[in-house]
Amino acid sequence: MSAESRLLVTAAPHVGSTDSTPRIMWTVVATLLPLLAAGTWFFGPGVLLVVAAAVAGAVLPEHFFGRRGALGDGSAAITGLLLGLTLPPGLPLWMAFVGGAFGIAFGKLVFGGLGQNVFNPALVGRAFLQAAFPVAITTWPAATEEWMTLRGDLFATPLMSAAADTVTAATPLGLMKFEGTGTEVLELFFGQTGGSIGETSALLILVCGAYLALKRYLDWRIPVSVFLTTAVFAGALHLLNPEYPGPLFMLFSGGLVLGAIFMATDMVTSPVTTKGAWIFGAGIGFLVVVIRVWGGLAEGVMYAILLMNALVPFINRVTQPRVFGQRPKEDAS
Amino acid sequence: MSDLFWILLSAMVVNNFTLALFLGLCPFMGVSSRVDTALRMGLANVFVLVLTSLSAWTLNTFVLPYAPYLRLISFIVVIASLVQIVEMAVKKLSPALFRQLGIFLPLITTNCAILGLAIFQTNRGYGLFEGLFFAVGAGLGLTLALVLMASIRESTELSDVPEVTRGTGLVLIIAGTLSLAFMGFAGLLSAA
Amino acid sequence: MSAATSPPNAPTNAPENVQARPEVSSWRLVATLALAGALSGLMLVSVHQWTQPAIQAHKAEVLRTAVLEVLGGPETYETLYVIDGALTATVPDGTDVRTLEAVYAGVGPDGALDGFAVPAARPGFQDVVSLIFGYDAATGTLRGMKVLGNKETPGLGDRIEKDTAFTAQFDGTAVPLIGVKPGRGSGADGEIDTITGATISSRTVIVAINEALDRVRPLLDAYVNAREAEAAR
Amino acid sequence: MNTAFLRSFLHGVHPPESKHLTAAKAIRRLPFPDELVLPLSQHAGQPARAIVKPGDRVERGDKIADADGWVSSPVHASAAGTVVDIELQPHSSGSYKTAIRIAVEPHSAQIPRPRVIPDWHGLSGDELIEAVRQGGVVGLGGAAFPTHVKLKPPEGRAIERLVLNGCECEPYLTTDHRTMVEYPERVHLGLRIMMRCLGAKRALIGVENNKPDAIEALRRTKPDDLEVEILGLTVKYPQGAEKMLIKALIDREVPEGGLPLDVGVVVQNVASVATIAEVFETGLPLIERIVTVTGPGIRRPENLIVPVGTRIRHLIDACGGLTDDAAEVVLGGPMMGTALGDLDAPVMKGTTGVVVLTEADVRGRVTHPCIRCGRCLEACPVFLNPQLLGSLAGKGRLDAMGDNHLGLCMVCGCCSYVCPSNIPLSQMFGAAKTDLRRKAQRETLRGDAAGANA
Amino acid sequence: MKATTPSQDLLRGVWRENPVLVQMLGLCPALAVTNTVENSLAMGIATFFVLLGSSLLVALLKRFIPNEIRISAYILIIATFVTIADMGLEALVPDVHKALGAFIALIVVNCMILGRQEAFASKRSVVRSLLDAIGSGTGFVIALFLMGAFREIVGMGSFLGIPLFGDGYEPWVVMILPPGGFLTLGTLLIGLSWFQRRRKEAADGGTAKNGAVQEGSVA
Repeated sequence: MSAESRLLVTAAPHVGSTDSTPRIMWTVVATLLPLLAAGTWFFGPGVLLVVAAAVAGAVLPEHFFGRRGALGDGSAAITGLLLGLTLPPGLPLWMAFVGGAFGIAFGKLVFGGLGQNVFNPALVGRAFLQAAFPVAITTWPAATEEWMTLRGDLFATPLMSAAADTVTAATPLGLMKFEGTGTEVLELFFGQTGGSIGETSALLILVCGAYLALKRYLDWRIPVSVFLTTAVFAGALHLLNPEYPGPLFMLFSGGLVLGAIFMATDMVTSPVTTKGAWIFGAGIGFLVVVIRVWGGLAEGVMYAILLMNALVPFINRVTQPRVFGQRPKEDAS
Repeated sequence: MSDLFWILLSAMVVNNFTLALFLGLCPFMGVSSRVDTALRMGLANVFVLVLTSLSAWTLNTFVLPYAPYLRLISFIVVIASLVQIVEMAVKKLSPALFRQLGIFLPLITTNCAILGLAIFQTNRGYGLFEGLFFAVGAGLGLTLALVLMASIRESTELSDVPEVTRGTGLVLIIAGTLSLAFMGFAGLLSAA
Repeated sequence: MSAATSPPNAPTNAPENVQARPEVSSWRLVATLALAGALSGLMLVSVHQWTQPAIQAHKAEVLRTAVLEVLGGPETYETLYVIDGALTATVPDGTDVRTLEAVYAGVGPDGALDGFAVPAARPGFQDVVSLIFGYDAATGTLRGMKVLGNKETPGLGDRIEKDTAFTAQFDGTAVPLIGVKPGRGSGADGEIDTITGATISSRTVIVAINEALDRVRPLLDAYVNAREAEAAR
Repeated sequence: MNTAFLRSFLHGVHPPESKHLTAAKAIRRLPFPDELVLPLSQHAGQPARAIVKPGDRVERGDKIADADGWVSSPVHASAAGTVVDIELQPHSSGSYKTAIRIAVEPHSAQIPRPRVIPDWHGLSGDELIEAVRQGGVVGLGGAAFPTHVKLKPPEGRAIERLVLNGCECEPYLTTDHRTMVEYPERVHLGLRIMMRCLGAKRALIGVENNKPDAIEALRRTKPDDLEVEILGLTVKYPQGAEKMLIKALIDREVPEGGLPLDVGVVVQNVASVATIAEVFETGLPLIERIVTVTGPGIRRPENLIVPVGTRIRHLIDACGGLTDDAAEVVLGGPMMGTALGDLDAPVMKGTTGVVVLTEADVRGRVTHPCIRCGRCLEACPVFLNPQLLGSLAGKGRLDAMGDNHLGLCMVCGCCSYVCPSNIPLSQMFGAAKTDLRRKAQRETLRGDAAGANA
Repeated sequence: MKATTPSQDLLRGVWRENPVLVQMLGLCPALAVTNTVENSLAMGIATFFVLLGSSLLVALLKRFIPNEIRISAYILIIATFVTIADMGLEALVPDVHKALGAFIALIVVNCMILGRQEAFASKRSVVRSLLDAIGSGTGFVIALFLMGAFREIVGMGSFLGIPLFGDGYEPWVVMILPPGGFLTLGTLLIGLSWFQRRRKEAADGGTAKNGAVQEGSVA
């Protein structure tokens, strides 16, 4: 009876589903890698360095100040990767590192680490970079002749500015906002445009997102709600005044697809209720259009998500589910 | 009209009274731990701000051109007395409303948002309607910041915040992040 | 900040306080406050008297520097107020000049008009951008532009004030102004290169000037004509 | 939306069914053990009161403990033998509880005393209920609630429908399944008797679609005059919970804090119903039951019919013993059953099965912080917010948990099952419910004391 | 109130009961105008002046001010001094006055000042009140200076307008913007709390856990 001597006595339930938090997180990491590969394809090998710097920035503080073994759950790696994918290809590496470190330290560790934070750490890091280095973060180096050539001034000395002589190219949203020129939707869809490392190919992001949604590692309601709201709102504005960009342009330009699929759906910082998820997504879509159309910035996805992150506790509060038997069906019908 | 709207929107989100101008920090830090209280505090603030705007305009138009050095003192005295009177009137006319908002009124009178509004309005030379829109925008901005902060604090109350960061430090970091997020509204309805 | 939130170690009604002081009659309260008010009024008036000249002188100096800078030349200027859709240097009695819109006419050594300095303001990226620009009614060109107040992003938007490469463009440019991306202009007159990364802020300046000119140009022209007619007479 | 194919409730989970181990195995009768342990507390409510003393000789079917109050149930000797002692014995709850220990007569033929079997046709409702009560019948689905209590609704409450629970939604278990397949007539007879007790005109039997042979057997043997409908239900856990079953079958929600009879329904387990039929067929009380001994940690899984009071060890030995990698022995299903620390605990009236899990099956024990994925909300069959409740529990905020409808929680385990961070939500809720109940009791006591003083 | 020695009166406000960093009073100016060292110092000195002046006056006049109207009288006195400071700054250093804007007038509602009157000047001798005002005022200036120095050095790469790192320095613009104010003060407070815990742990023999390392939590 050797088996009997080491019998467990635990409380019910005694079985559990096979999904685990680290597994979810590492799967997300895996689905982000194709985006990184695509970014490398479009912008050259330099982007690998930028993303690596962002990941290092995120992982180091988590390792030294986070829970013991917190790196194992993979969430810091996601933060670093996501941040890296939203950066311009030629950003000095030290800035990418600062962004990752700030995002993890002030977006996550001060709240108590995984699961406790209110704002998406990657976006906190991104917003900090945007506010701290407004020029560098909006400098989009133009394509070079050689794929292997590094773009921008990646190796600027820490704390020092990047060399200023970079040849820049505009993003589709910048062209639309400041020069009133549009870009072909197909180009946007397949990614033949300028922009951040990971946000150019809407098609690839959608495929990766669909895989995660099928595995139920992300809540499909959030991106669907974001896309619907953006399309409807932008479409209505476009109908009223054709000078405003059309819904397809709105959907596939900038970081909307990346943000809606990989950032808005961060479980920790999105609502837990299904009704809440719809509201959350709609809020993001609405704010994105407002900021892009009437705001002073070309891109608003990051801010839209951060603002809605702030609203999440409130959304959760007002969308508590109706409990079983609280209002019997026959009364309602 | 669009100027009035810009004034309202600017005070509410672009240059949010609390998150960009640091006015009304006392209630922001002190009364922001429960959403209900924060909401009522915010609405009471809207009310007092509108009163303030009216009195500041009256003083600026009819009294202060003759004695500009009395500006600060007269603002304080007039606003405090006016709020006191209104408080008594509300208590008498609508005890229900008083229970909801009344307890905050004395707290608000000497709050920096109130005096700040009066002074900003004066410095910018706002007229009556501009002042009113400014006051409503500022009040709504304050309410927005208060409610956001309160709901976030209610949720962090349930998380395992490290002892080192617990308290005002964390509240300030959250406020900083909110302030970062509100930078997204920069340039709203501006030129071009 | 609220009077009611005194620090915890400061009991507002310390018992010894209450016991030490007997009930005070209300007239004494009123009298004390009135006395205190009078005293503080007295103090303020004297400080006011003492500081006011310096404050006024500084304000005038700031304005003078700005006007002379954007007009780039004249030795003096005179202030003109917009009253009933016309410019006039004299104000009816009892009018508060601070409520009136003003433009400043440069006066050359010979007493002839030498351009106008026109203030303008418009919401920018963060807050209202206020500026003054010099305009030559005779040639329809600008003489210069100076930003007086802005809260734009430091190091980016605030280059509209600090970047001489940007501000220098306004000297001698025909109006209306057109903002173009640096290096993308067609070379036409009136084109202003915007600041990369601060398009909104630079455009605010351009639009503010265009708007202000649209509004005051008829007045300026009328004033110039009237003045010429007067001189001819 | 209540189509025959999709008939079910909202939310819930789909744990692997794992019923193939025993689903096709006919019920086998186990030889009598040498010793029986009959706890006085085998049912919900007051424990029974022993009416024998050590040394007494008892025959099979003799009453040895009497019900102590209305919500209580008598206990009968499940084999002939001698009362050895009345003492503390291992109990499935994990603690030791008072039990009557009987040394089984090795050579007895185990034939009960001759008795008059009551003819149910001639009995009134109240007489039937009394007979059920004397038979010691309790719910055999696990909760062991005395059946006679359910058969006597408060005055003036009409029962429109009787619902029979044949879901057996817990993974692994097949006792109800085998009962329905092998004794469908008994189910129908018990049903008929119960409908008479309750005055109900109609009955529904809900069976999950993973037991087509049970549905077929019940339909084949359905008496023509009995107004009963056998309905297949989409497989989902916890369909066997009363409220879920009612929702699935007649699309009504039992009000919060209410009972099924608030929507005109009484729910009974099929095995209990079959037992009632047995009481009136044989005159014997509830002294034996069907137990599924199964799981990957058992060598030869089986469905056994065993005397109540048989030690679990005896069952396990009869099924070939534990495998080397056996990790946890669970009484009842793996979702709501209790883990057994001492294999000497006896089979009780409510013991549906013995499930032996291996290391590979048990829920992981490494917990991670909650990532607010919301899966628990989508799993909770009563639409609670386990994420919020869990955070509140972590901070010890009992009252706030109560305000968030903790009372509705059935501790079904769905939230814990789906939680990717392995947070023991359901476990915390169970503990919190107990704490809340104790607190309420204390307050009532204090209130009573204050009232007495005044 | 506990009896205190004059040196305690003087030193208490400087660090142990620092108005901004410990008592969280006067946060509004501490955040709003500390984007450069110059502004911080100007604000600190103006506040110092108002605190000193009003403490002196309150301590002198405390016998003549009836208890019932003391708050109004204090506010009147404070407002008078603020207006004087406002006009004085405008006359003497107009550029700084422009940078501080409305926040000079807002010194009136700085609860630190009213708090000191209520807690100290209205009950103690003139000399003691002055010592207390000097202490608290210094503490306020120190806190503002710390904030201003950090924000200016990181946000502009300079100290009092003197560049520290040469031309190539990339300024962290965010530090001189509103979020930088919140983040700086928040970081400062967290740093202080960490420092105090370290000291307390050292005093306790180092038995307590490091607060930054949280145990694996449940929910």
